[in-house]
Amino acid sequence: MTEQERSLFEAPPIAEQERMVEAILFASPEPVTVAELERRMPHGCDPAEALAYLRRRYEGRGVRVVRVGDGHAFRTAPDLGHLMAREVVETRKLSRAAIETLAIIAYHQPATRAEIEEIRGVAVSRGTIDQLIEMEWIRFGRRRMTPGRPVTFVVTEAFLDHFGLESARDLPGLKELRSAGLLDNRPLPGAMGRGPDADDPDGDEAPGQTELFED
Amino acid sequence: MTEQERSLFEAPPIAEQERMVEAILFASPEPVTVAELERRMPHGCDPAEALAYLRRRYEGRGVRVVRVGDGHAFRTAPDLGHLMAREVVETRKLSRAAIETLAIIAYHQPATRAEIEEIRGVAVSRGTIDQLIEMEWIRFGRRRMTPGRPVTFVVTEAFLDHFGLESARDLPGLKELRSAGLLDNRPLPGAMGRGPDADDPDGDEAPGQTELFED
Amino acid sequence: MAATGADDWDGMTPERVAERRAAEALIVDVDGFEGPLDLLLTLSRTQKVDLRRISVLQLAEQYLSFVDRAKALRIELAADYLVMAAWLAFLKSRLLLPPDPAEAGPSAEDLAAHLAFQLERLAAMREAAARLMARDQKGRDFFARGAPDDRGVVRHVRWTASLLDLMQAYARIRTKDEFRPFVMDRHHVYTMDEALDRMRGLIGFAGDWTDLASYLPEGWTADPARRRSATAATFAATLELAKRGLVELRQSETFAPISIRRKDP
Repeated sequence: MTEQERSLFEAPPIAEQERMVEAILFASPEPVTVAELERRMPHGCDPAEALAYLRRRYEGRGVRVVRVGDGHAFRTAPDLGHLMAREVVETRKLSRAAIETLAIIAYHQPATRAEIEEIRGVAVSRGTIDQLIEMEWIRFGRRRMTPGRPVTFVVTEAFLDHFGLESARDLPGLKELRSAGLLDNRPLPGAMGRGPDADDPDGDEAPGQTELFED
Repeated sequence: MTEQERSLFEAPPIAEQERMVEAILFASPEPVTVAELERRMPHGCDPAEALAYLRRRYEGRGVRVVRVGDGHAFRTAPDLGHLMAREVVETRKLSRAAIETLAIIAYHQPATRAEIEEIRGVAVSRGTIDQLIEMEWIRFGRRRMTPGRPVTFVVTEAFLDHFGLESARDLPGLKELRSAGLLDNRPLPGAMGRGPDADDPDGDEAPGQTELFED
Repeated sequence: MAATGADDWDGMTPERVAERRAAEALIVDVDGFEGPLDLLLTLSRTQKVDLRRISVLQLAEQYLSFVDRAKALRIELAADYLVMAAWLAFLKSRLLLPPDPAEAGPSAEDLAAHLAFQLERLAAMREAAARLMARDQKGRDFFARGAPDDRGVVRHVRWTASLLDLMQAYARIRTKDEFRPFVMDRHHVYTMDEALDRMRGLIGFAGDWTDLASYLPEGWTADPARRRSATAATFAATLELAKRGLVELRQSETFAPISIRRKDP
């Protein structure tokens, strides 16, 4: 075996092995056993030793290397647990009724309950509105100055944040939805757009190519 | 105020703050902003400074502190990626059109569909934009204040995170492209300009959604 | 295959065969091109010069001969390829002819420079895209924290929805909406029957030529939508009356005001 060949089969320095263990433990969703480390690391490595170095390095730090069953994992230091007490949220999809109600409010705000019902064609349950208000995605707007002075609903900052919008006006119009394939491409009898920009025939993006030929 | 009371209101030493930041960042798979750190840490802490220490401490280690948009996160060192092969989730294959569209949005953002088409010389297919939105790599930006008020697209923080970028300004070769004029929106000579200069950031006045219901 | 010899080539000469094969080789690639600009960019590579100093004239010729060959092979080229060909033919002729001082608009050189710019920009974006994809990527080259840290966590159910959900929901409702029975907005519509009734009452007085517009009912002239509706209905009613031989119509030229008068029996 030549010098060069030997070096190809030589294990990396222990400091490098320590880095490897560090990265693997960090990225792994489960605690990792020494055997598993050995399988993953280059031939000739000594994961148990690297692990010992790593464990010592993290002593007293904000996170530590701990043994969990047969495996090893990073865990935050117990004395800092109070900082981790964050609200972890289990996300579940909103119901169809809630999404539709929300969409109508976003596109037509301020919208009254009667308007929402007119557009959806069914009654809006009280729970749906309550849920959206509780989520802080909608709030009460001004009362409509029509008989009965109904309350209106508008979307909130939190709503815009969640959907990555700067304003509700940035929601794509019907025409854009259609061109993105999100809306069936059927002819509209007496189409009512949702605003002047939605159905403005000039609002259509001229495909780049045709522009070459204008002069 | 007694000695004990005062110490209760004093910020912990910076080394302790560093541990706190370390624990919080370690535990979070998503980037954490300085504002969020400040909310979680005791009154009087200086998370930005603690973060700077932490960042230095991890230089050259198996995991590093990286900046992603407004947030900070631990990420494994890229040179160790090969050890992590097991964790790799097959990312969906992007088409050439999707990759180019993504690059154009990243480098020209905010970019309208028409601009993307002008640069590529072909229409952007329906699914391409959808796919990029679904992957959460692009989102809607402000509408362009030009005729038709087209929607614009910008890249997201998840995009920056995925490609290990601190901000869109760190895109490779951005400066060179800009100084070579290759990011200019140069209209065909003699044609009507549709430049970003027509953009009036504050003239953002609201046609749109609200009007349908007013009478 | 080789044993059957050249006879199988439908009596074509070997030159024709080679020519056709060469052309086909190029055409096979048509599908691979993403539009005319992409094709032009590929053709420009044969010039092996900086895109800024490219010969647009030469490029135009290459493109046109490519399109000609495609046509000779009866390959259907998408319309935008043909539109580009027409534009390049125009540009080529302008580049070859001495400039006409009387002609307004951008010079042929400006147009050529713009095309060169577009190609350079496309090439630059391609390269940028390649550099972007060559970067270390999360989940492939570097990784986020793998294990969720559950300690001290307060679990909450958060209801959520994506932007796509929202847009699709809206699209769904609007689509349904569009298929509701269509109800006319009567408030702003003046019907022909209404117009006929009104005209019948008034026509008796119109012994002389009178502008049709003066027959519009009160309250229907200010609002443009109402005015349009009333004008259309009144005009239709007038035609009906003319058909019945009750009135005569006159218009001095296209778009001039229309006048009517009673037709005496």
